[in-house]
Amino acid sequence: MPERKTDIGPPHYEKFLPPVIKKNYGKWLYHENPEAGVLVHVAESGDKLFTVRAGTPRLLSVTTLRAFAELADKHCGGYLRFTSRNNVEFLLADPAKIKPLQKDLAALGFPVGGTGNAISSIVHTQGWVHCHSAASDASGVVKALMDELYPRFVNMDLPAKLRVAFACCLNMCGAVHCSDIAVLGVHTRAPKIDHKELPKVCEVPTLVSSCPTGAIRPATVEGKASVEVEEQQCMYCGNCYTVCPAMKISNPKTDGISIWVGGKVSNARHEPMFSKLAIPFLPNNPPRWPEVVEAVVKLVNVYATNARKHERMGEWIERIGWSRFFKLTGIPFTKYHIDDFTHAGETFKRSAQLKH
Amino acid sequence: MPERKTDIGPPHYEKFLPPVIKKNYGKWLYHENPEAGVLVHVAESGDKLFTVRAGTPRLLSVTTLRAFAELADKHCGGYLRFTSRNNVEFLLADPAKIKPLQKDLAALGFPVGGTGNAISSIVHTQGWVHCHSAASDASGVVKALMDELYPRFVNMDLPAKLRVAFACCLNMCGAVHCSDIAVLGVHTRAPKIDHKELPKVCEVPTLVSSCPTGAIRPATVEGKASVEVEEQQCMYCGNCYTVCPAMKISNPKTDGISIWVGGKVSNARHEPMFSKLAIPFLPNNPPRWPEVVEAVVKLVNVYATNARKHERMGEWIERIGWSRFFKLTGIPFTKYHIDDFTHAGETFKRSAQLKH
Amino acid sequence: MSDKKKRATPLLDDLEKGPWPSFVKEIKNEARRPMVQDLLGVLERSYEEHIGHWKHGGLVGVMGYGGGVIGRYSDLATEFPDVAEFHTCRINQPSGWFYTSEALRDLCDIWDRHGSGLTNMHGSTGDIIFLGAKTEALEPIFAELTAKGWDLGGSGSDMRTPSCCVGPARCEWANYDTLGVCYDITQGFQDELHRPAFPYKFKIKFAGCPNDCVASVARADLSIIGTWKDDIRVDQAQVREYAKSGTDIQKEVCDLCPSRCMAWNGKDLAIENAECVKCMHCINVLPKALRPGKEKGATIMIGAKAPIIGGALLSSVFVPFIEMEPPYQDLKDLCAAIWDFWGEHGKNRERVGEFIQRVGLGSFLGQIGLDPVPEMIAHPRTNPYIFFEDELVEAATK
Amino acid sequence: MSDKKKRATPLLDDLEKGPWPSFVKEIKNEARRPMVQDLLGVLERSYEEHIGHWKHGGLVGVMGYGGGVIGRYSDLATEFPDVAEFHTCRINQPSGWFYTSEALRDLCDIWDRHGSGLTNMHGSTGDIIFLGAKTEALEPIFAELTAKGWDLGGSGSDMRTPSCCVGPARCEWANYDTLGVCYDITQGFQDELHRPAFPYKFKIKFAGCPNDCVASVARADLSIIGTWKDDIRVDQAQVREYAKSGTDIQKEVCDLCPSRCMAWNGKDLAIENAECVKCMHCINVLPKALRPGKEKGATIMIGAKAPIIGGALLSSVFVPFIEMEPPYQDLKDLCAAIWDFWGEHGKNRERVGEFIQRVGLGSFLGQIGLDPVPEMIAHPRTNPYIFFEDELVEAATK
Ligand code: SRM
Ligand code: SRM
Ligand code: SRM
Ligand code: SRM
Ligand code: SF4
Ligand code: SF4
Ligand code: SF4
Ligand code: SF4
Ligand code: SF4
Ligand code: SF4
Ligand code: SF4
Ligand code: SF4
Repeated sequence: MPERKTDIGPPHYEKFLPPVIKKNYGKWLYHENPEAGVLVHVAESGDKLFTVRAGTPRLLSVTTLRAFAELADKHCGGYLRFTSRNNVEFLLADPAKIKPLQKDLAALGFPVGGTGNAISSIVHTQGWVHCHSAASDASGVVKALMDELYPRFVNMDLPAKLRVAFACCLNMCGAVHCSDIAVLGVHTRAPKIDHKELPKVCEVPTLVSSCPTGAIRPATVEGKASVEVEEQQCMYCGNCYTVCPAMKISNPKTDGISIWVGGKVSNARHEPMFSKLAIPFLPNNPPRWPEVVEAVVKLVNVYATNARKHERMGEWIERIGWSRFFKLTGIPFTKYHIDDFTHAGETFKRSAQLKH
Repeated sequence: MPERKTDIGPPHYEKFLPPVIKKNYGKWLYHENPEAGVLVHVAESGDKLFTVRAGTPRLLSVTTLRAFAELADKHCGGYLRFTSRNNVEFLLADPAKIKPLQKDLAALGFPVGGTGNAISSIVHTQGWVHCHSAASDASGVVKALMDELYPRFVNMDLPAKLRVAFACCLNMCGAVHCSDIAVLGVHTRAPKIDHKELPKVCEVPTLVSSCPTGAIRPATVEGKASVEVEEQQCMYCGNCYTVCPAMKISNPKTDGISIWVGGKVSNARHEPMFSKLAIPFLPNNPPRWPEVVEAVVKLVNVYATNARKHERMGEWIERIGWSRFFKLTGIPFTKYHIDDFTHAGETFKRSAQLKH
Repeated sequence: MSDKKKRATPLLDDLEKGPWPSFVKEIKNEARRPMVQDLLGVLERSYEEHIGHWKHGGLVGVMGYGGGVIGRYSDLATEFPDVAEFHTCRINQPSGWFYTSEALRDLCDIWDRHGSGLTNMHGSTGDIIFLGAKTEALEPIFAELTAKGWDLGGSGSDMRTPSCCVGPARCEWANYDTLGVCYDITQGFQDELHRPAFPYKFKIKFAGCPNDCVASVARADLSIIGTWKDDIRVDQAQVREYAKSGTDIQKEVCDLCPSRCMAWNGKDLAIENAECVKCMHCINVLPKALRPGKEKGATIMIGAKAPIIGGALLSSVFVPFIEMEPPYQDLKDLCAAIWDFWGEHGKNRERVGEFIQRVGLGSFLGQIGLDPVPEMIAHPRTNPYIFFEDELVEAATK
Repeated sequence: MSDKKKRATPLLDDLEKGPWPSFVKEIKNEARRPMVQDLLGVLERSYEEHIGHWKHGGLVGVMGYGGGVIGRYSDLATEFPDVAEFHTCRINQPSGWFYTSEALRDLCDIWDRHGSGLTNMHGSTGDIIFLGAKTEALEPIFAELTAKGWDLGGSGSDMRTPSCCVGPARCEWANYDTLGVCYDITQGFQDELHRPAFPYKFKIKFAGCPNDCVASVARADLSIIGTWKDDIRVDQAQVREYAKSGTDIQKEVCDLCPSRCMAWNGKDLAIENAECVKCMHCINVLPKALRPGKEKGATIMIGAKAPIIGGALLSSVFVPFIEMEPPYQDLKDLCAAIWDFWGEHGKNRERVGEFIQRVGLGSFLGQIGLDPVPEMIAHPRTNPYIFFEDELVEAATK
């Protein structure tokens, strides 16, 4: 075993940059997107960098990573990167290598696309593969969705970029809270308290203060210091479980999925926006989650046919108004859509400007 | 003394409507505003109603009311009304009477105007004339302001309507919270508690719950149930005084006036908006409040020279942005302008869309 | 009393100067009265000291009423005995603030005989304000008022005096009879107006169109704002007239339309009415050419109030569109339903707008018996803190 | 172990079908390992039962570090002993997620020897995720990683692994060296990264321009977003090219400009740069014709986070414009100042964005030593609840 080093940080990125990037670093002039999944960046020097982007399931085996490494060696001197949405990008100096690379990727089963006005890979989280708070699986829902949304990945036929994200609980790893379409696992029942376990593994004060709605109160159960939950006040966020494993929040019958729309993070045109509730609850129906897939595909299609060019989902909805949105999508509007948390009043319509 | 009647409600308005209105009630076609203070309403029947509007101090003596009655008899069959901004309106059937009426009003000292893109009368409150919570006088500040803004009342040379309102304390009678320019009396010191009086005249629980910031706590003073105020938490709203006279909030040295801008209530173009803080504090300087008058006149002039046609104060500021507003007006931006109450976070700039 | 006459008021006197009509002159108009002399004295003192000299004291009023009178007492009673008591009477104004000279004189005569002779025309809620009466004068004033057909307005935790814009009496844009319904509601709820039984005050204001000339969206717990459903009526010839006489239709009208649903080709003004949000702007700029549609009614909004305690509120959409025809039964039933639920569960001094935020608009609607519709919100919730109910989950999972 | 091989996973198998690459195939790629066999078993069980089977247990990690490893344990350990421990290692990715095939193979070799062979490329904070290690494997993994020049990333209440967009490496719109500063900050704050000492996690993300390709405004406590001060560089000839080849400059560019500061006359595109809010839209649509200006830098925003507890937050403007040149001292000083104040007064599990709202942005700025500027707010306060300080009042009244 080599001698122990610490605090060395990551390797310097320069070691991993292809020569064409090293040479033109910070001196790029413009780019083009000739076909889905292919980007051409032209430098002030006239040099060109050709990027081929392929979708991945993000959960990758070393077997596949080695296959990527081989493709990189074969087509672009071993240089590749991953994107902030977990796609893989091969960085080519020679345009002649684009087609062969595309063929090899197709053979391996990795679709080229995700650029321009497309649906790129779904940013997602761990789910049943690795997390304890998950109200649903992540990889499975994403796979089921992308199998149907596949044409939107390998084409660029949408009005604008459409970002889909998935998180398996309200912690929202993956920040689904600002996505064009967000798919969010939700618990819908108050936590079950394990009064035996609790005193051993949890601090009551921390636990009590972890509840956004103050639903948790200290209580003595069978002589032991524990807590009780005012179920009326619980909205199932699971934060108590995050800080205390004895507050089991998952429930196979009542956990499910909610759908949110209209968020964005870029500053282009419209300021960044949060996603808003579209569908409060759909069932967990593995392995294919048909209800969720159907709902998302419907949303994508209604958007694709109605939005104007360059209009993100949220910009489109803002223009037509929410009542029109619910009509067009056929989603029923319910009391669940009306905010009742801290800043609820800020979401009420405080003007007579209405379409009748 | 006549026998006692109750619950009869107000007289029926029809008794007070001139014939031309009775005849064309609900059948008006359009209106014109040929000169400041004069409105012509044309009915589908072709009939015309001529309105002459004059400004008043709102605080009116019966002597003056009788003078108005006389003018009404002399020029328009005794028919007149008051507006929602406390102007008086004479309702003429005969346009020939307009000039003579204007002359008589001028003689009496009541300016004709307030219509169209003008500054109409200042909606205001009681102040030192009649209220206990007043941090400033109302009528005096309004008189001092209107003496200077007079040309804006008798002309129609502004980009749009400009509504000015005054309230003498945070209760905001007169709803200054949605005015183009709002002048608001403010207390700036915590209430002085009269521990002798308090137990007699106030209920401690009501008093404690009256405080928006929870600065008031029950306390026993000299054996009597009273309260104490955590001065750090007090922002001088005076609500405790409203519910309990023993919490004296007024202070001759430190009471003063704040200025707010950009509110509106109409739905025209932009949805209704609250007024926002422009100047946190100006001194009480009777009888003419020169600092307040100067500040308001400056705001009006900067708006008048910079806003586009039909743009209300708040719409103009929204277009140019707040940093430009503070530059143009020369008002210093301070930490006091940054919200720190319940929904403060909603007022932060959560986008990189900035002018540099 | 003679010494009073002599009291100098240099600070106030300065406010007699200047082009704007002077409230000081108005006060002095009635200065023959000792009470008004003392008012001038107290006020001058306030101008000297930068502080008010009024205090609230025990409840005062007229027999059988809980509202309509605001008790005021001077804290300098020994020095100014004639304003020791200086109460306000709120008198319910006629709809639209219309008067005849005769009616005005009746009011003046009564106030001459029993009070300071000073008024506010009008108070911000809309009442006629008689400013400065002694306690003993209240009953006589009330008797003489009612004899002449007048009654007191609201104060305290009651339905406050409703008010309305001039509407159909003089405005071509009125989408319903603001004066009529204002009178009808006022008469229909006399008990709620005179005998405070609510958690806090409840104000109703009627505006005939979205211009909202009574500022109802900012100042009323219930804001009734006229609007229409169908197409804006356009007289293209008149539009061209406006264009000829200098109105830049594109810039001044089309570009300022919040829903950008208008197009001007130099000849005709096209409106995509389905997108129109009834803001009134185009109609305001082209009154001779454009008119609201013919399917008229109102939007009912709820909850406006001043800042204290939780911060100011504007009313929010409650009923997107309602027809406003006599006897206005739907509106009356709605008021009753609101007052029942709020009356029972509202805290002391909790306005209905604050109450709705506390219990949640969703459950409030349920209690009132209204269905939630997207028009009520600017946008759906962004936070995932949803109180799921079993029905929803079971329906989806079975 | 042979019996494991035989365990059927019909539900998961269904997810091997379809055009999108399958995570199940990926898992099965490593199924020669007992650990991965058990993972398939546990996961299939979750698919049958609709519930996860992982629990958090005691802290695990490598010597001297508080972060970088997430402990996971199966609640079906007896049935699936090989995933009784199934921890995650977070490995600090290289700036911009650039690799060579060689570097990638190094990582694979290490993970092959010591873990499940399953990874996430990448985790949503940006780390390389090694998914599924036993406790005893952690030290060897760490030793081999560091030997090859790699180190762990953050977890827990520490500075989380910073990440950045591809920036100047491949993007013409980068207004500063996102990769450079990301590396520099990561190296400069190794202690803050590896040894949790904050009230809660603190994330930093670097985006080269307002397109924000790392979603920093939504996902980072400190969001550094590139921007510029001077005029957008315009190549009018290229604009005309776009127009020729079918781009509707008026509709697609001018009309969508949030500040409406562009005018197109069919020949030239005029920009009122003083009004431009640097949103990037026009540049995005016309990349060959338009470029950001030359006075480059960044806007620093603060406070983004997920919903729990008070609701999600987007970052808000903290420093409207700052130059971003090595050694980035201003930025480092700012981080230190924030960590000091928040570190001392922040509650346990209180993110800096929540902290700022609790103490008030005004006073937070005072503590950090920044002056308040209007750029930090959407609009000034609307509520009159001002905490006046004596200086202000005295200055005005004397
Ligand atoms: C590679 C990547 C950065 C990285 O370091 O990995 C990247 C690269 C580019 N982005 Fe991005 N963006 C990347 C994630 C993002 C994100 C973050 C995210 O999705 O989580 C955003 C914010 C999305 C949002 O607002 O919700 C993002 C918003 C944009 C935008 C603004 C789009 C809009 O109109 O709102 C542009 C401009 C455009 O597309 O016209 C843009 C433009 C670009 C350009 C054209 C920049 C350039 O000149 O090279 C690059 C190719 C875009 C493309 O895919 O067509 N990029 N871009 C990321 C690729 C993700 C992927 O694999 O699909
Ligand atoms: C008489 C009065 C109603 C009443 O029952 O008393 C009234 C009457 C008219 N208003 Fe008003 N408004 C009256 C108070 C208001 C208010 C309430 C207030 O100021 O407290 C508003 C809301 C102001 C705000 O948004 O803050 C108001 C917002 C409007 C608007 C919208 C202006 C805008 O662009 O935002 C119009 C349309 C216009 O002026 O083009 C309008 C238009 C009109 C018209 C032209 C309607 C008509 O066709 O007759 C009337 C003459 C307007 C004028 O003065 O030039 N009226 N108007 C009120 C006169 C007050 C005064 O003495 O000055
Ligand atoms: C007379 C009047 C001001 C004026 O000069 O016009 C007035 C005067 C008082 N108001 Fe008001 N309010 C008056 C219209 C308003 C308005 C405007 C409106 O009604 O359109 C508002 C803001 C809208 C609203 O209701 O929120 C208003 C919001 C308040 C508040 C704060 C209520 C709240 O929920 O925040 C208080 C405090 C209270 O009720 O204890 C208040 C309390 C008071 C009291 C009774 C002070 C007190 O606590 O005893 C004042 C008596 C003054 C006096 O000495 O006569 N007044 N008050 C207005 C009533 C005249 C009338 O009946 O026509
Ligand atoms: C692995 C990862 C999801 C993924 O599959 O990519 C992840 C996984 C977990 N996150 Fe996360 N978070 C991950 C990125 C995020 C993000 C997105 C980001 O960083 O851009 C967020 C939203 C942004 C933010 O920070 O607010 C996020 C918000 C949370 C929260 C809520 C924090 C909050 O203030 O609201 C928690 C709860 C907590 O910290 O206790 C959390 C907690 C967790 C825990 C540690 C669950 C727990 O309480 O122990 C998860 C461990 C899962 C597992 O079994 O391995 N995770 N987490 C991401 C980290 C990988 C990496 O290092 O690259
Ligand atoms: S979103 Fe929730 S369940 Fe999913 S990985 Fe994050 S913490 Fe775990
Ligand atoms: S799930 Fe959330 S709301 Fe319910 S008790 Fe736990 S912390 Fe409180
Ligand atoms: S604003 Fe305040 S001081 Fe003025 S009248 Fe109303 S309650 Fe009295
Ligand atoms: S003035 Fe307002 S903040 Fe201060 S103690 Fe009284 S109620 Fe509380
Ligand atoms: S609110 Fe509308 S209807 Fe009423 S007066 Fe104003 S413009 Fe006319
Ligand atoms: S009323 Fe307003 S929204 Fe409707 S067309 Fe006219 S300007 Fe546009
Ligand atoms: S954020 Fe800007 S600079 Fe960075 S990759 Fe995206 S577009 Fe390029
Ligand atoms: S960057 Fe955005 S704001 Fe600036 S000119 Fe272009 S589109 Fe307009």
